[in-house]
Amino acid sequence: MDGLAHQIVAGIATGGIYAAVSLALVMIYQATHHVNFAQGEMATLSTFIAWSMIEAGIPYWVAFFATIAISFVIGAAVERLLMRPVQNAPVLTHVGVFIGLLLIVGNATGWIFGYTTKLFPTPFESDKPLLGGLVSAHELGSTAVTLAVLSLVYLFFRHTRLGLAMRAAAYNPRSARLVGIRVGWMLALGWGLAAAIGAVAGMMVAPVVFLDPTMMLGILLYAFAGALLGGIDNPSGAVIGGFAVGVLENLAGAYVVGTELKLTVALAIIIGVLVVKPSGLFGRVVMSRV
Amino acid sequence: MRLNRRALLLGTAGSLALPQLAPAQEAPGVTATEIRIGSTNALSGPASAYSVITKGLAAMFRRVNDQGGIAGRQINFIAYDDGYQPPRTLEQTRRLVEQDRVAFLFNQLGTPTNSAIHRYVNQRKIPHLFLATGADKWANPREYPWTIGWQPSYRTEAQIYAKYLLEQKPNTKLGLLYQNDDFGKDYVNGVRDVLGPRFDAMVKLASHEATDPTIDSQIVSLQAAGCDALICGIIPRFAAQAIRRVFDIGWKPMMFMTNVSVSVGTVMQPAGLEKGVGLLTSDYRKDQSDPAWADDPGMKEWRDFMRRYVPDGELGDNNYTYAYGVGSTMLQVLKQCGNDFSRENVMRQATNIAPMDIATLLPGVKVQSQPRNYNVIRQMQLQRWNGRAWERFGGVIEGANV
Amino acid sequence: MPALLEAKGLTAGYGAAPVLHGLDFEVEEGGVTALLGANGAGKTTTLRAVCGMVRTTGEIRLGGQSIAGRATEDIARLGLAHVPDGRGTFMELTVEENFRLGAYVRRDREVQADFERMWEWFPRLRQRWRQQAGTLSGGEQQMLAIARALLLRPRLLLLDEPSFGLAPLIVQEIFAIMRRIREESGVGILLVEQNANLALELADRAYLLETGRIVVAGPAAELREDEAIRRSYLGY
Amino acid sequence: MSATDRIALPLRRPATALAAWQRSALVLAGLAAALAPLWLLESFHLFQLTMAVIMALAVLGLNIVTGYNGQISLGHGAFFAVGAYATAILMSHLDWSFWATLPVSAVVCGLIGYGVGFPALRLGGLYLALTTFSLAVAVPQILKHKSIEGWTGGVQGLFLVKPDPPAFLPLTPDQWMYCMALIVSSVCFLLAWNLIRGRIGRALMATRDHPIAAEAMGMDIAALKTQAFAVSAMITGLAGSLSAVAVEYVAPDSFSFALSINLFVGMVVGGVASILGSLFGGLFVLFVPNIAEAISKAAPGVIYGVILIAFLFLLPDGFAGLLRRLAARLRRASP
Repeated sequence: MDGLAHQIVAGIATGGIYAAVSLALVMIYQATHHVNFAQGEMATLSTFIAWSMIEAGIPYWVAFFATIAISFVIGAAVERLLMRPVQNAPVLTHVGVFIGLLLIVGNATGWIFGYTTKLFPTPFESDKPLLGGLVSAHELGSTAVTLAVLSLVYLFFRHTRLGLAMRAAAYNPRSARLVGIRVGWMLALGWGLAAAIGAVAGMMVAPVVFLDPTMMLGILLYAFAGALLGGIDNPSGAVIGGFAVGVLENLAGAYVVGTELKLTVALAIIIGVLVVKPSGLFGRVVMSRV
Repeated sequence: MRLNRRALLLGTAGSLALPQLAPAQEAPGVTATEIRIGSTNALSGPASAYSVITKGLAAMFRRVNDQGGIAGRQINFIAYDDGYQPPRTLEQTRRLVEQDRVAFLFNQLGTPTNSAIHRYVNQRKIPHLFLATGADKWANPREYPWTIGWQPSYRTEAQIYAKYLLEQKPNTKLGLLYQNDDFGKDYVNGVRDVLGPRFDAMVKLASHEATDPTIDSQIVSLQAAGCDALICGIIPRFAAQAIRRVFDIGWKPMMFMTNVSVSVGTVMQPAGLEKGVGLLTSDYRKDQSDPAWADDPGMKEWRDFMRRYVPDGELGDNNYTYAYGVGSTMLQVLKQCGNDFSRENVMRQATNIAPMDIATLLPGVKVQSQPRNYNVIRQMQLQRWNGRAWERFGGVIEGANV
Repeated sequence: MPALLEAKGLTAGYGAAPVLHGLDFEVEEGGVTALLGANGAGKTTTLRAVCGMVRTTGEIRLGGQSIAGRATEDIARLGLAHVPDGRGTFMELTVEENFRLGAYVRRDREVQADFERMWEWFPRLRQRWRQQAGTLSGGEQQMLAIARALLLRPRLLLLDEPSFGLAPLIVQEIFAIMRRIREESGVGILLVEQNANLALELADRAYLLETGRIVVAGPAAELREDEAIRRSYLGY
Repeated sequence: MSATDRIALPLRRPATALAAWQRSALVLAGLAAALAPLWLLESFHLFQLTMAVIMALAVLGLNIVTGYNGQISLGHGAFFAVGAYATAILMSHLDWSFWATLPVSAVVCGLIGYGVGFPALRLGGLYLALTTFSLAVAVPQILKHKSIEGWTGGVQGLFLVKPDPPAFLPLTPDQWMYCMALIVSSVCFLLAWNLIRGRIGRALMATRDHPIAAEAMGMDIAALKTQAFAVSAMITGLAGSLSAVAVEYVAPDSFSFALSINLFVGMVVGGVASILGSLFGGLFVLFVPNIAEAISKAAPGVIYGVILIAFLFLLPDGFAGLLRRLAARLRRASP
């Protein structure tokens, strides 16, 4: 029974990682109605940027916020330079561009920063292991950061004029233009915010999994699953979904099928849930009457 | 039977497709001024961490060329990207052999990738030298005489751990944490070799995928199963995670780590130097970030090379010391060839290396080969982490005799 | 004084084939101008051309200022509101959020007062305040679309077939509200409508469009009375 | 990718009728172009072309379900893998001939595709993308699972041998391999061509573009969509079978999710919902990485990404879009 509790705690700790990245995915979805497959790679690049600054002696929190700002600019620039030219192309072409972006960012990161495993510092140091050593102070701290980001995102989207405009631009760009919203800038802003949130996620994940260019490769799939499980249009759903995937995966691996099929079974369960509830556990079903 | 018939057919096909070009050539891929050597590596994609090996090798050949080349010939080292995908390896290898007409193939990366060309190169009798993989199937001179590995096999390494463990704790309950691929499974096979029928009773297995973010769940399972020893066949990022997590949960198994993942700079420091105290491994290389080798002449030679030929290289990346070791072996073979760089002679020399020291290998660990024994490096030494450096203990172990 | 909206030699189309072939028309300040014609005559395209949703040539002026070739969002910011075909409400958002978006570009302090005015004109929307727009009935959605457009405080309102797909009773209700808007707000309206009878009752002036050309123009009352026009173009 | 799984493309105009002699001339020219490499190319390039034809066939399979039917799949590498393993297992364990394995491979892949089609009915857009992508990630793990290791060879994979050319043909094994790839692909391309141009093709595109109208017209959308998945999986599976013998080796690492991504790229650059485009897509994914590598050895992946994006900027609707525009211009020029 002790084992079960430990598996759940470990799952929650890993789930925190998924939750952070799920949130970034939902964020860009809210703002652009796209899911950016290069999100993980971009977050890794951001984390490397932060790592370089910290290595150069810049204090953690300065590097943290500077990285968020840089990532925001990179995200917005990517939208302007890469997405803008194909905005009228079919959706599948957009996916093609995402794949190109994934290749470029993923390969360039290793080329620039090297491939060795690196230690990324945490601002939440503690000598005492918590919960039998399964959870570190960092994991608690990063969960708190995730929740803080979630609240900020929620407030931004629900209660600011800009947040509302961004949602409107994503849902219905044509109508958004008619009320005077500069849709192009909203998309760039959305990409910027998503990249910034991705950077936060990357910097929170890296101390746990260690930093290398492939750090996000697997995480992105789990995060994607978490986001869809929770409901792609619901930031809090995504966070819950991320935690759920972490726990589910551990329990499947430890008690159901063994570790070799852990991912397979977890994904099968998620797809099963989605078949029953196609817009996710907490997703909003858009009703419309004609 | 089938294979023989096919080999025959391919032989004729080969002569049809490759008319004897340029009679001035003394051997394929060799001219009076040049020796062409081919290789493949993952220069793109998730496995491209290993691309630095190719970078290091290219720099070594550049140094040789600067020094006048081999027997008056410049080395033309052609390396192609296979993205670690076996079909691409076959494509690129065929390009090297049939289009670039290289003399031989050297240090291609990966087990599944080399498997895809294993038969092709042996049918065509192309030397397939010193592969960048620790699978043990490359040392099979009877069936595949043209293929030879280099580093000690993972399976042998696992056998060493299992033997040592049985000496220390005869009634152990062993946890085996491995990556679910050919690399990780070799550790399972090695332990199974030693334990035999007792394997199922004594061992609890936990695998992980290369794409898993963490391995916490696996470690929790192994601890809960009551294991008092742990052998890990995992890559550096997960190794650092495992060392830290095992320490944090207060589990104190006798822990063995694959020598793929014991670099001071990229594993032990990230994990936390004090968290790995007592960790065991069995290595054949000097670790460049280990202060013990700060004044070692061999490592000085390597650092000098890096400074001059790979100035932008990451000194903490032990793929560079690997490249230096395997590159030195290759150069030794070329020197032994004298003036005869025919494929037959290259293979003959590659399989007749008298025991020799290599700058980046541990003292006492030799590079050698005999026509009947293709295990080029067969010695390792157990080491224990003391919180600052790896302490070697016991003698050099001849792995192939285990 | 120039007209609120003036178009001269306006052509527009999708891709290679033009749909409009040189239209000249005007909309007076505070008046209702109706644009009539059969299906495919180019009415909707005309509205899209005015607010920059399709590529155009020719001159378009709003209050004397050229708006030809400008981006839709900039034209909206100059005080032109458009209720497009399909209404252009934000189905996924609540009624309240649709209201807020309607007033998105406004910085003045009277937004709240305008909300209240809309509640008065469209009391049903107030009841549905926190509901998703997608859950409203067709008539309510049309009302929301009009309210959303008016909240821009436009000088000119473009309405594309407000009666489309609605039950006759609801259509009556909507046109009653539009009459009120004309009287109480002073906004100029360019109305595209299939139901010519209704449109001509409301409008001051009217244009009749046929295959991308204006064939008849004149005061609404005259068009209504003209037997020949009624027979051949309006079909009643 | 957008959540709306709308893939806006015009319904294809019915092909302008060609005179019989024109049609046969086209067929002959095509045949000559396809067979010429047998004698023109040396064996390595022939091998590359064989692989490109195989990739094109796999892209064609993907195009049926994603291009023509609008159901996004990021996991067609899974069907490719299943087809390859079906052939490899039958040939290496049971000593079947290559040709005999093809029907089995097609049926197995078709059934799996049919099965995947059911959850796909409930899941649109992103959700389907995740489901299919999961399939691509899961299949290699399943292939190396210990319970079927005896059959699949686990992580070590399986070796097999290319079939010999029939005695009466003076061909090398490489040339014969190219012929086999050509035969299987031509048959599949012709079948797909007929399928798409006919009633079923129109129904597939109608369910993609106007599902409600299609249903109102009495089409059984569920059946159409699941069948589209089955046919699509079958074609991609056959491509997998061919690749198994062409490479003479199958291993889980040959079918990582990168393969699925590659097929998807092939479809997009070739042109969504285009049969000819699939052919181009196959050539692109095989040859462009080599071009990228020739430009930069240091980071070929970066160059490949740049080429891909540049290509999509220039031709957002792929190679087939360019062909369509050229054809339209020609038609206008000669009334």
